[in-house]
Amino acid sequence: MVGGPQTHRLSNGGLIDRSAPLSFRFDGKTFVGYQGDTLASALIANGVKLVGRSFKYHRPRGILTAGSEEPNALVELRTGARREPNTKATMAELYEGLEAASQNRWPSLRYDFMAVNQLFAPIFVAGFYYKTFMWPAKFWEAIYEPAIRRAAGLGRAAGIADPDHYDKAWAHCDVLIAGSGPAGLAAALAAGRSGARVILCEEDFALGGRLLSDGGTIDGLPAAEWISRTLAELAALPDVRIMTRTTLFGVYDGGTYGAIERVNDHLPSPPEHQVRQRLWRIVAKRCVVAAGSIERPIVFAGNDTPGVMMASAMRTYVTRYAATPAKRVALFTNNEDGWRTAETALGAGLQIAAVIDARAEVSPAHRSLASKGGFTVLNGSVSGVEGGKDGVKKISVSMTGGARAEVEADGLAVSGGWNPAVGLTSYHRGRPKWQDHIAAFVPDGAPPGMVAAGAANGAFGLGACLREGFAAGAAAASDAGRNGKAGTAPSADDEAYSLTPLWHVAGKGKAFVDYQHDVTASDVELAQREGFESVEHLKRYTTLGMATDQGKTSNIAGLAIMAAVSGKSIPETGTTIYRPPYVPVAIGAFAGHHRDETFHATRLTPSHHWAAEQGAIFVDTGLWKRAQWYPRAGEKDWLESVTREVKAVRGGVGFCDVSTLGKIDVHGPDAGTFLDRVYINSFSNLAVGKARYGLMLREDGLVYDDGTTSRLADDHYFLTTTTAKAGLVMQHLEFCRQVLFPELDVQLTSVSDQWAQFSVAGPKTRDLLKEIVDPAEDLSNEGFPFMGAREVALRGGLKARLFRISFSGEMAFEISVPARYGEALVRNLMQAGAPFGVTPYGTEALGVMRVEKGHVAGPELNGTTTAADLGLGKMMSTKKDFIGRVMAGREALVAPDRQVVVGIKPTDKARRLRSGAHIIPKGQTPGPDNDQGYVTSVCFSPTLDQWIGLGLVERGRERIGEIVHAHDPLRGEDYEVELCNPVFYDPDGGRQRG
Amino acid sequence: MKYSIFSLARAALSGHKNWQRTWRDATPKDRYDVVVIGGGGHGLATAWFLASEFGIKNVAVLEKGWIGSGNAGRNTTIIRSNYGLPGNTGFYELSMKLWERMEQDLNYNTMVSQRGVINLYHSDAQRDAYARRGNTMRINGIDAELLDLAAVKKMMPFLNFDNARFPVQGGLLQRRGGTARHDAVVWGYAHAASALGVDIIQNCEVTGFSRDANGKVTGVETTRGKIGAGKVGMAVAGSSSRVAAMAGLRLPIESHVLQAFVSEAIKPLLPGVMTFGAGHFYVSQSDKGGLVFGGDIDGYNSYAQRGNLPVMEDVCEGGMALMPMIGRVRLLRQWGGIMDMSMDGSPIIDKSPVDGLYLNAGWCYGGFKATPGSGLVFAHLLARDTLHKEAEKFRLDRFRRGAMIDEKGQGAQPNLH
Amino acid sequence: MRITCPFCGERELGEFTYLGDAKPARPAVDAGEDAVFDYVYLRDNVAGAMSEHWYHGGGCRAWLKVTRNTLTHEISVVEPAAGVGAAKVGA
Amino acid sequence: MAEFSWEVRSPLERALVAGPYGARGDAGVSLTEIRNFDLVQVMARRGKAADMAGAAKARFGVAAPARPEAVQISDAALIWSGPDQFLVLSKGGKHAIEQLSQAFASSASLSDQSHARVLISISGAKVRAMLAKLSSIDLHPASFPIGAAAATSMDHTSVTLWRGNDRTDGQAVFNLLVFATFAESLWHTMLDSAAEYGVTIARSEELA
Repeated sequence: MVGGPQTHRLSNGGLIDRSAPLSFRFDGKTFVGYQGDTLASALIANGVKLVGRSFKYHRPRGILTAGSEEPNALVELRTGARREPNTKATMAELYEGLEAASQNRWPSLRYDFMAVNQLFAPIFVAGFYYKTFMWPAKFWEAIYEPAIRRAAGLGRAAGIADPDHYDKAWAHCDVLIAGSGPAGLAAALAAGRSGARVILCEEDFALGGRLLSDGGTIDGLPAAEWISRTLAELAALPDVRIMTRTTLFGVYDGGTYGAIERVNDHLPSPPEHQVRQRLWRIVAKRCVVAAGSIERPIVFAGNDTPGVMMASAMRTYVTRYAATPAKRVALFTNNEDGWRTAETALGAGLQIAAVIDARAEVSPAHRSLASKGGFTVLNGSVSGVEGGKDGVKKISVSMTGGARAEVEADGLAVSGGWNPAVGLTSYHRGRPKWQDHIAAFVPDGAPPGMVAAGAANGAFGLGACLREGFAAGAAAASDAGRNGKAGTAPSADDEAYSLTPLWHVAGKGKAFVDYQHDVTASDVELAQREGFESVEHLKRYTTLGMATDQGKTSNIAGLAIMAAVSGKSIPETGTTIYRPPYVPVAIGAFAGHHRDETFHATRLTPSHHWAAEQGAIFVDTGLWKRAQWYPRAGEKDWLESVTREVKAVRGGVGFCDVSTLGKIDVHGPDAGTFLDRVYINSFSNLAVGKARYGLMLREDGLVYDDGTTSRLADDHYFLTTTTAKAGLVMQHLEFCRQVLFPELDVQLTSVSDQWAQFSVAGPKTRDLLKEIVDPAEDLSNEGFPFMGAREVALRGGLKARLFRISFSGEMAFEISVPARYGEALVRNLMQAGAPFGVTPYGTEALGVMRVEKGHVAGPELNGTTTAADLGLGKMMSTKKDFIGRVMAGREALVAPDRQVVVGIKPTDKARRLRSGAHIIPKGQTPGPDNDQGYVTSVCFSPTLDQWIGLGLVERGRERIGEIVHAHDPLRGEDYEVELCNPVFYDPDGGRQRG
Repeated sequence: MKYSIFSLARAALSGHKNWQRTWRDATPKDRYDVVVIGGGGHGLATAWFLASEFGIKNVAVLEKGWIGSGNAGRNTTIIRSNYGLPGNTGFYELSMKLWERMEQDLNYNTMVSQRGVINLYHSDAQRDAYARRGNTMRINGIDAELLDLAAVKKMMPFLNFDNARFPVQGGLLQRRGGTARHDAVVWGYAHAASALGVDIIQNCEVTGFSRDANGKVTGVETTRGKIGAGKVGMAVAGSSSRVAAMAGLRLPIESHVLQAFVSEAIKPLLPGVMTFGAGHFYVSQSDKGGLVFGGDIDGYNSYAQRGNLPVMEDVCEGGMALMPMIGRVRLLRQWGGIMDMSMDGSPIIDKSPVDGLYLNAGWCYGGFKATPGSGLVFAHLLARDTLHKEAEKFRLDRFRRGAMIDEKGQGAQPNLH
Repeated sequence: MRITCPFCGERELGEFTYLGDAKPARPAVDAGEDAVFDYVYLRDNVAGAMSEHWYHGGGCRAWLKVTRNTLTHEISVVEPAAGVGAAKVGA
Repeated sequence: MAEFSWEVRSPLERALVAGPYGARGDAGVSLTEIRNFDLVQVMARRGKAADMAGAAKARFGVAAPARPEAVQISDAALIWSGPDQFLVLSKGGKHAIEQLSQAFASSASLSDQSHARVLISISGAKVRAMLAKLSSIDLHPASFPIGAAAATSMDHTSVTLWRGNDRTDGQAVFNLLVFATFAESLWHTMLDSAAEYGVTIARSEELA
């Protein structure tokens, strides 16, 4: 193992496993840490102070915190496809071989060329870019913006596909608890003992929250012992689930919560069959937010110098990780709690340079600590820090009363007090309320079912956290209907917490409010001067609080400074709206397994695998895979295959899987009346054993869907929809049945998946079907006329349905069998049809033949066409009411100059016609005023031996024979076409009736 | 004060102590020639055009909160003019042309960035529909290019071309499309309008309309008192129905929530704006480095300005399906805006049936890109009482006449547009 | 959001499809064009409690009338459409 | 002129590969496709819910399920599928649509769904962990006891889910009817969800 000694590691203590050393690399240099370290604690243990560069000025930055609120210590973690930009070193668990790199610097962290930005700092104030870069106009995209974009951003994304897997899961509970500190564990105890189903989420990999760093005595036991006893009790309860490495990030409606579990981020890569992260949707009757509080910095000049650290974070590094951020520590506090860092530092044998306390009074106990520790207590504030990328060197102090002092130290711990973590409780636009005694916002207006407890609720004492957490857990369980005995709450003493609010210390040099976005106190003042006084304007103008930490350490200080300069109180100034997620969450986790081929489900037709064996090319149609054409050896392109298929049908017989059509059983005595109301034409008068084409409108009078419906019995119709609209039509019909026409006795069932349905088409269809169908069945024109529909027996006894309908214009039947027989039917058709040259055909050939026949389909049923536009206006019954009848009569929908379906063919037979070309009158220059329509569908017609198409053209049907232009500037084409009858093939329909 | 690099440098010498307010903090007068309700991009742009183009400077813009607090500050900043139907095509191109000169017009850098907008297609049918639309654009003098697969691969090699459920086949590109800095648009119009004498009045919520004996609107009642007006224009997308109801009107509009998302800032990754054609996902990268993305509306009526997880998941699924390289990029922030979803997916600009009250509403999720165009045509209507020629088809009575402008062909169901 | 289907119990939003305001009723056959226009196009667009049509398409396929507050998304009442299942309505 | 054989093929014919899958060791999940069953949708006509229930009682000896549950009788299961409707699942043709049509002639509409669905039985120590990735409903033993049924969705696909009798080793059994044309796709999703727990895959002709 490589790597130097851990120069800043205490010789004992800490929750690290010294028997498990781990080597890791940072910026190419190898170090050693221990199991139980974070990357931040391991860097500290190795004496690394400089870990990153800031966003705008590229100032050197160190580690400020020990949690997910970290604004500075962002790294690129891992390499290659797994590179994760902006990873908080404070949250990255150390593992063997970890690789991390600092970001936003060039060429290196120590010598960052972009630090030149600091020279321009006088100009680069908040919003400077709104005032310049305007001339010359073209320079923005060409010069200024690319430069700004390169300079901005933080880390680099991998830029190649994420190789890891994610999934998503649901969980349900009575009581959901965020946080495993004293309040969270107490809540879990109370709720669990009451019999509630409990889920506790903890973002850390260890349970205990601040107890892990600050210790304490609970029920007479040292904190660590109390934690193990509590965890043992929770484990023994039947329905308490504890999820570590899991952050509750959002609350949604109806008691749904979002959580992200970092399942395997603590390993170099996920083990086989496992995911990297899992997104949890947790449904909870009640939620106790015991997410603690966040210590806040004080804004003073040089407060971003590496080595300046939150006081509580310093305790965490020393106590939990046995790592010492500094050898000689100064402490700057405005409150009682900050002093605990002095106690911790002394206990760990560190030198204390001084404690700078902004309050007027320092307690006798602390005075005696100072004399015991041999350090001075300065009444005053830190007004400046000397140092740089190598860390803090000297600290300037403005003493109360005006004197100045200097303190030499290599680390400065800062405590400006604590802010309850009000994110989760505020995500439903609840505004937290100000509490003077802690000078902080506490939750108010939390979403239904959610309550905050402990430090998250502004109760900072250990005893108070336990009491509040326990009470909240018991109440939540009771609200959820679980009323078992909760027993007694754990107890502990409450520490004193008194503070004198202090947000900003005047001084020379940049004083940072938002470290990550380089927003300074003077930026806030400038924003106020320019009228950006609303906190939302402040945020947007200066970008304060918009960085990856979402302002967890900066928002309150920013608005406190704004309040001061605008002469308002902090609560009058107000907070910005809090927005989820509480911590940034990988986009991959939200997607889960819905990516690549599994982005959406795939629907397969009954003949799919058979078609695949034939080498079919498939096309995506909605969720379906449909055979598009069946290439044969030697065919040079799709057109040759499709042409062959069309010719085979027109000259012999072919078949095509049409199982994708929506199929609906419409049952009941009123089925006919029901269909009369949903279609523009009548079905109640359809004879049993017959089929009829129907057209359906929306209530706004425009065409919704079409299809063939057959009457199989007096009270049983079999309705088909287009493939695209199958689900929607079912929903629409259910709406009609349940809401619009509840008086009709009709029942609807989707049978789309029950039937394998094939169109068998071509002049030899009857010859082929005779081989398949029981000889007793009469398939003659008399026995089974055009538009007939009935059940028949097949050879071998299987029952099938035959429908004599044709989309191709040929003599054709659709045959359907129960779906598990679908593949057998195809094989039997192939076998029986061999003598007739039976040819399977795909959706392309289907499309060719429908265009040749002038049948409308998806491109014409585009949601803006009327029945008359499609040439089907005569189908509209005048004898009955139906959906869309009244609105269909509006003036613009019956105007004579509407674009209507017409046939289109190039005058030059060799010309290829393309969909999307527009129709312009001959001899005119194309413009908006003479754009008369467009080509909707095209095909190469083997029958006519030229490209043909359908179009929607103004007054098209009156203009048959007119020569116009197909104008297609996108493809650089403009050519003459003739408007013609849309039925190109067999216009009197003799073939399909024959 | 004129903004430029020189004024910045000068200000730096004095420690930036001499900057003035970006817009005057006005208190309401008794009466204005025109009162515009809504201090978003559209309302402020309307005021600026009234003052600068039509010489009407006795104008107030009333904003119930802080300017830009509605959809102007809650969108994905995309500008484009790639519409396919008469009415929309010309209007959005008018707007695009105004974007192209906005910074010089306003003396404010709104960061209009024409890095291109591409709509990807994944099927022949989609290609054909895009070809129809692209040709419409070209016929209207708008730039459009139909890219094939090879061209898309070259421009965006990071898309999933290998194992996609719905493989990309090409795209419709408008190079002049792009993004602009949304807040800066609001501030820029406020800055410029205020300089021409427009009163911008924040924290002033309209609570009712003053009407004369004939029912004509003569002013507004507000939380800061009554304000008389020759004409009142409303530009309050998201709240149009609520404000119109104060005048007794029902509109063909529903309010829906549209969520949007931004990732952590990363170094430049994406070239321009992209829309996925096989799912609900569109994305661009901001100058600051965040991926700004969104998808479909949640689908239910809402004034809550927040959405739910299913849509958030749906959007991220679309993103991962299109470009699995963003799997480890983290989503930083989620927000929701209230969309005025109209019955055909297109806006309404017209005199209302109530004399003296003018409508600018129903922008669906197309409102941001329309900002300058909307300001111009609405100012035109307020100043001249006739519709600008590029807004003639946005009349309110088009639904009654059956002359809908329905780009998606979904009919009278707002949540499908 | 979760909707308590009167037949299936509480279910996730993803199982439901939204249609819109349940207040407008389809006019009678002879009601005239104005009434139909109003039904198809005009909306109260309520900010507050609103009765809405939702379809439990991902479950029991019942159409539901849901009273939901559009300001808070809070759901107060869920009832089946008149003609759900075998419910007998009218003659 | 040949007589044809009409071989049935399950939609999972090719996708299902019997044997172990995923993580090695004791399989946490077992997936069994049950093939070749009769499935009939029974929907009461207007005002005939009680008549339908009576007809069911006469035919099966038990009332039709009136809430989301599955009623097991000796040779069939009656599974609630929506208000005033249920599915009859059986083997061997005894309760196929032709056999049931008379019984319900005056009270209900019948629709054959035998080929429209695929039936998968899921069990094992990790069955709930695996289903939690697919199903948004609460499958805790107290919330979803034996006999509970749900018309719900998995992976945006409609399914009918019910809990059968526990296995002899005490493991819970969940039965799932999925639409046939979605079956292969959902099958792969199920395998993905279960892989980390180890899977045993089988097919069976027996109803559980």
